[in-house]
Amino acid sequence: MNPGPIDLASISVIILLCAPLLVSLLSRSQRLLIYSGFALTAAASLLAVFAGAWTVWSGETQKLIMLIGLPDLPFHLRLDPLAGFFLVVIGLLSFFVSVYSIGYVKGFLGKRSVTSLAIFYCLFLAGMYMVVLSDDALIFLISWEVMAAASYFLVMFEDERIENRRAAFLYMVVAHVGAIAILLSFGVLAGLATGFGSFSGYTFDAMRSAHFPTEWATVAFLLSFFGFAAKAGVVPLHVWLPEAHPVAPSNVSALMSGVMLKTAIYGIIRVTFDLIRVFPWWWGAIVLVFGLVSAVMGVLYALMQHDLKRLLAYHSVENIGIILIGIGLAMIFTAFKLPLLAALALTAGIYHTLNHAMFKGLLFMGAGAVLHATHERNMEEMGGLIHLMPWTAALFLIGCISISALPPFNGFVSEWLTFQAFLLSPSLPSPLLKLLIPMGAALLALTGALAAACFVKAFGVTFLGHWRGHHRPNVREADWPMRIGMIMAAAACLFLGILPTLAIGWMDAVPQQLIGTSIGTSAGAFGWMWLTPVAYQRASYSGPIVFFGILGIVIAAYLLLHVRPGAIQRVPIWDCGFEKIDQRMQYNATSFAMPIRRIFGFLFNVKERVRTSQQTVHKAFPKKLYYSLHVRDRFWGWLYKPVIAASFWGSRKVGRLQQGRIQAYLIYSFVTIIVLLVFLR
Amino acid sequence: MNLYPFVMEILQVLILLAIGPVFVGWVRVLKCWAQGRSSAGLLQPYRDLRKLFSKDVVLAENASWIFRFTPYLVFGTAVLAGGIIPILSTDLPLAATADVIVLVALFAIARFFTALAGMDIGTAFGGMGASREMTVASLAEPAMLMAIFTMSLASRSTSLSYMAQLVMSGQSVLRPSIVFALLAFILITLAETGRIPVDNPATHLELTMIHEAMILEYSGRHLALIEWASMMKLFLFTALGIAVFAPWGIASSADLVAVAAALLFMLLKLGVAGVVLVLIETGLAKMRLFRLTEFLGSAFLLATLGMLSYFILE
Amino acid sequence: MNLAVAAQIISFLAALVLLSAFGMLVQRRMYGLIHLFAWQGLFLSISTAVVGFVAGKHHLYISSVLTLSLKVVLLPYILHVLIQRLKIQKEVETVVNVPMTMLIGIALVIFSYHLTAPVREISTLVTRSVLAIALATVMIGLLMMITRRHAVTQIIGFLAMENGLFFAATSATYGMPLVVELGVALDVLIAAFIFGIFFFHIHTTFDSLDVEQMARLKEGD
Amino acid sequence: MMLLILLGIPLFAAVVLAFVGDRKYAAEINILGSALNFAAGLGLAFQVYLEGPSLAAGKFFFVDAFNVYLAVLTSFVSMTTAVFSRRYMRREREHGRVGHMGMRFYHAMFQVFIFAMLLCLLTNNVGVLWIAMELATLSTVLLVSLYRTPTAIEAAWKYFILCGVGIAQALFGTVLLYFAAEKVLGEGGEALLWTNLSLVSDKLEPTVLSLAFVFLMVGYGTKVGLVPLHNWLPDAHSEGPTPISAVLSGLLLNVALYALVRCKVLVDGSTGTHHAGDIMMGFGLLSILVAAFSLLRQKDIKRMFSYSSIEHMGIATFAFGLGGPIATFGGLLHMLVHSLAKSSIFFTVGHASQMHRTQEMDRIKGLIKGNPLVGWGLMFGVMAIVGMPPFGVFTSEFLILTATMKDAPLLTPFLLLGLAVAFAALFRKVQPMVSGDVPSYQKPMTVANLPVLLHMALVLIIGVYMPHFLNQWFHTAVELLK
Repeated sequence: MNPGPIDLASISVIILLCAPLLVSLLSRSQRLLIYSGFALTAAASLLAVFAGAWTVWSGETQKLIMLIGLPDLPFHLRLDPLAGFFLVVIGLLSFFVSVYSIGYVKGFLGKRSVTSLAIFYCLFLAGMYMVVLSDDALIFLISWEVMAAASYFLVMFEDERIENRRAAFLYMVVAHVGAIAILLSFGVLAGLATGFGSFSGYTFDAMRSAHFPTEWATVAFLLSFFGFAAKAGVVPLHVWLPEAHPVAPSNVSALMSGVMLKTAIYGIIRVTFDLIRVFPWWWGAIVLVFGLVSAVMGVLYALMQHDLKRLLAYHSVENIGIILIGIGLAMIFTAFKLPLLAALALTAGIYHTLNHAMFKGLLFMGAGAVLHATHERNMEEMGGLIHLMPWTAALFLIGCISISALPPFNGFVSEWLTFQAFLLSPSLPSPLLKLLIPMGAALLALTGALAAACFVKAFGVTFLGHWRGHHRPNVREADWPMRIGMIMAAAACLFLGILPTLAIGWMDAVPQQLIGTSIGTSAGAFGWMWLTPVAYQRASYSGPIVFFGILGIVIAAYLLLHVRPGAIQRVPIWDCGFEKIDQRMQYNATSFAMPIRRIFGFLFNVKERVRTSQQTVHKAFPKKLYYSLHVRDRFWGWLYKPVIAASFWGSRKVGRLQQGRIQAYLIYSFVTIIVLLVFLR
Repeated sequence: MNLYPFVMEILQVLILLAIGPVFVGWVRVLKCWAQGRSSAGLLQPYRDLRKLFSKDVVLAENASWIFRFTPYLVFGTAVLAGGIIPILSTDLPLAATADVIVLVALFAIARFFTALAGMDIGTAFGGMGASREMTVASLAEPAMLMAIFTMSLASRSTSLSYMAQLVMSGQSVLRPSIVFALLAFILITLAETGRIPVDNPATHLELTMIHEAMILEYSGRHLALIEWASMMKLFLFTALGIAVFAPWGIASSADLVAVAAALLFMLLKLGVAGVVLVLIETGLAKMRLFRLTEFLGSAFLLATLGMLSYFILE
Repeated sequence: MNLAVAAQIISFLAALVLLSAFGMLVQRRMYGLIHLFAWQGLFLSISTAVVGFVAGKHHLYISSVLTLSLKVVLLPYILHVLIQRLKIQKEVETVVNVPMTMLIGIALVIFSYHLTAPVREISTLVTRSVLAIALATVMIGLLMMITRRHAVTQIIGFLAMENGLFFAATSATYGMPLVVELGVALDVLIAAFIFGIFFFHIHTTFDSLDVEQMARLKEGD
Repeated sequence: MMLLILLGIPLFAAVVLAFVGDRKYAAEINILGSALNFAAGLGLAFQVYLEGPSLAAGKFFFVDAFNVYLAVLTSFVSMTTAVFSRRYMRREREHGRVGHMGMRFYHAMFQVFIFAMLLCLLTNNVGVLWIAMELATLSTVLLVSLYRTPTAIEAAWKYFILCGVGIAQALFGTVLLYFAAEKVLGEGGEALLWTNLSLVSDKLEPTVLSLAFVFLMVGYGTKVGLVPLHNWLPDAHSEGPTPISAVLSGLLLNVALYALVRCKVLVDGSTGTHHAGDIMMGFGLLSILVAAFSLLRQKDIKRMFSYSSIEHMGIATFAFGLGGPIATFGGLLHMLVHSLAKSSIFFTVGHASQMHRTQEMDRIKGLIKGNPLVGWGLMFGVMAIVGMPPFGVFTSEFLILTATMKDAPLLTPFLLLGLAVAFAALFRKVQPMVSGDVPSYQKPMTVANLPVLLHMALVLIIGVYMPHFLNQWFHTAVELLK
């Protein structure tokens, strides 16, 4: 038999599962370990990409039943277009990141052993691939938790730092609680699929062929949505995310933010569209609302950060929100039997999934390069890096443009599609939704604009201006493996932005599989140059023309203006006649965000204090001013703190039981007997 | 193939480049009259540009390539937008390149780079300008989108030429939703093009300027390009408003008479628009930055009202 | 003798067992306790023998002898010796709130009577009414362990419970299989040695046998 | 035949060790005995696998799918524990915590304890089951107080008294059972044989049996450590020598639960209602919640893990109470994997506390850097015990939870709460112990790595690939326990 895509995929998983052995053998010679280990993961990722792309292309589904697992419930694998698409998303970024890691991880050489990093990196990738491949509840949860555990250890990598431990612990607890919720929802589905007479109910096939009463289906959906939302970092469950992602090694944070969150998106799509299939419109409304809230809150909190990686982590919350908006709209349209619009919204959602993976991966890799060079995560201490690391700066800029949804890069296309989906909502029968959904569009617009502001800040403060820190480290440009990793990601961003028609035509099979219709034909109706989602009259966008048009005009203008050689003279900046101007007087992250902090202040938990030093000649002219600002995440106080307090309260109360006197214990058993006997009579 | 659309395309771009400065000059002239000053004439902007182009470039020490790239990019986006908005004719080969949303995004990328350039040289002014500009923009965006949304409700499309054609075909006479949308659009235009009461292009007073603060360090041809681009931007927004709300006269058929008529109509409308603009600018005073939330909030409110009234009244 | 007489004898003995149980519940002095315990064992063995005689179960004689030797002779002796060794014969333990304890005990008797009613319905044995007493004895033994704070008294309470159980085993159901009874006896024996050892450990470590001191292990705040 | 050998070896070893238990080679003898024992266990398993259930020594002993795997498990864990205790006890002796008599006593009693448990599992006679259970208690009481510290003695005393009282209740229940049985089966030994009882369970008098079940539940429930009868357990498990803690947590609880389940089957058969199951579910749920919340504020490492044992016994009890093929399957699997994982955790804990000379968790740090095997062993052990895949505990919890979602959905929130709190509590405590840098007072030591590796490997394998014969046994057991 000739090997099909699923065989390739499982081969790559097997490679990743066996890699740890090799790695642990090589732990003597760390350098060799890094090269071989990450080369191996890169190869495996490419294999997975190939398998996934092949599946989506051919649009056919393959199954595989493994020999391991419970004897009555062997592990079922299945590779359908949806799984294939996510396989591509994950594989592509993990390929880029694996290449990048070869350069990045070398930074740890001599400082600490990277063996555990490499091992858990492999397991992490394997877990993610298995999640999308798995086709029964047991293997799904196993791979889900393997993924979580591996990433937990990766977050713990530099475990002597207290904040790493704290973040890792928080992450682990949230992830596990979510996993239990998912488990329970599968319990509902399996129980309804075939009672619990046998183990067969746990396979997804059984669930697909089953028909669920609405109330039970709702229970299942809410449970699974809670679980997946906890993993995806949807507000208000997101608090762990900005703690955990920044402290992990940057290549890992790229993967966690870029693709691990996407597995949760995959889960939501899989459960709702594939397993339950028939659902009321308000499920979609729930998803939509959570998406909107996450998008706005995520970007607003991101604006308040001055730690580069934290900022990016909060932007993951935002983008997950945008993806959920697309999916929510798709669910609403599906519920109202508008398949074409549903296909449009779904395409927008998954296209943004792919795009976000690319540019968020790129951004985290860039942040990693900066961290690697300056050993500094606080933007207030940076500046002017564009002169020292031009490559990184340029690539990071591409990431910034993409994530700020600006043409001609990829972030824009998917947000534009989402807008189109919004604009089509008037065709919904329910008048209330007609009125309310456009508000969502406005919120999305707000999100996009704020994101742009946030990345002007991020790029401007990090790479532009003068160095703000006190002591300036000798910064060196990232080495070639890192650069190549970033270049590939940037190229992907550009390609997906300029030629969306091809990408959408390719990923057509996914809505085809889930909804039954697709927009591929209409979107590509006018050839590869014109993207016309619904109809030519409705709306259209041409990436190539925008890109090459602007480029052409720029070049033309440049050439025209340089026919006459004009001398350029460099001078110090204009200091308004005030000689003592220095780099501490530049705008920094905090001051940049000040107007927005003022305007949206009610959403944050802001502690702002100005203190004048004691020895002042006159209170109007203090010698020194001390300014301190703390912006805390409100949801920590609203959601997490109370839970923690409650559980400790409970444990204090329970502790009373064990109070030491043996007589009391005897009384317990005495009373127990009496009570049971009474209960029995 | 008939060359007509391509001719139109080129004609539009030329008109944009040519009339952009004149329009600004017209506004200044009107303003002088309104304030009882004697004006410098319609063509003063041309002279300014020529002066700037002929000057050498003085660059801050640590200005990076971004600082030098930005003027060309800003100019480029403006020109490209000119090729898309139906100024004279709705039958343009590039019309399908971008619908309204993409157009807004085009202006956004120009703004993005301007803000970066402001931060590049590392003065306090640049950062301040960038910060304020992005804040204003982020507040203007939702209102802008609501206005677009309302219009696209009426004309089931976001593609400019189709919106224009629909309005022209006349089945949409005076509608409450469109009126509200128009009002909202005017407010947003003031914010986007940096006019009073949001920003004052004429001032260089540290604490009030927004756009000027970002480009403070520019000189020579760079400054010229940016100035020109901003003039075109004002023109483009006006043209956009005209195309969406009062497209009557824009040629849709291919004969020179129609085009000539369209040109005439356009000049007429621009004149009126200039008057309106000047009335607003002389009538209002520059706002404090933090009162802009109210200003743009009311724009958002108007747009939303337009949307509601579409569903409720029509 | 005929069944009726036997039944009367057995019931009488049962009453005595119960009485001795109550006696132990409120007895303050060590020796008194041990003697009462021995008496209880004696009644137990007699009733066992009678039952065996009536029902013609000869293995019950063995268990009766077992009881006699273990509960009447051996265990009291061991306890006696221990008390001598540990020099605690003079110790008088305070029993809190005697009337209350008594009331609870009586309540337990009623309760167990009420509880075993259905069993009595279906049983055909002459000794069926004894089950209630047995259960009551067990409960009272437990109650005694709860109310007392002296290690030795707790052990005696424990043994009293065993007595109750044994009583149930022999009388309620003409005796368990012999192997079981032997095993039980063996366990009791081992238990006796173990608590013997324990008394010394406790006494040496805490230099008193008051179990109230042994409250170190708890969930501290 | 195999069966008698299986029972005979520990007795013999006990006798031998009672004399030479303090010699240098005593530990090796101990290991040898347990190893032979395990071999016999395997032989028995093989026999059962080939020929199915069988009786031995008349009808006195019997072996079926349910008890054979527990027997093998018992012999296996006792062997690994013996291997572990070799180094551990030697170290303890160097620290001067135990003397000659202590060692002799320890080794002898260890074997007696194994014998008692195997007897519990393999006997066919419900009365003898009780006796063996009592014997198991008595044989470990003095091991708990081996160190003679005040707390040790206190713990042992509580263990002795509480379990004695509990087990007494169980005897009363047994008496009632016999009382009901003799009506049907006539008097004499026949009437207490499980094989006979299970055949006629539907003829037994329901009222009597439901009465009996209360006492059996309280009695054996005390040994299982179900809340609120659990108070002896944390003390006893935390104060004794670690090998004893390992077998107590890993094996004795299982055996007690085994007894309880056997009785429950009879009661269900007779009453035909689900009352017994409901009671067990109640106890199970209460145990899970109380244990989980108690875990949150532990300071002593062994105490913490004994609370986790309570939690897991609660889960298993809950599963058996829930009934139904999947839940019962899960319960059986859970007993197996929990005892494997928990005992290996105790091995690592023992080494860790010896490396730091304390059981205070706040003073135990940097295990992974200090001793990778102990560190990772503890880490993965804990991940296994809190139900992280791919370890076997996850599989069982998966089955149990999903089944609950089907049959008693209203209880799942409490389960979710309990499991989540337990997870958070354990991780919160373990993470600082394994991570970070090595403290100055940490003494490096050679550790017995075979037991830990063996146990973790088994737990892992069962998680991803359950062997066919095990599956088959579980299914027959499920049929048995219907």
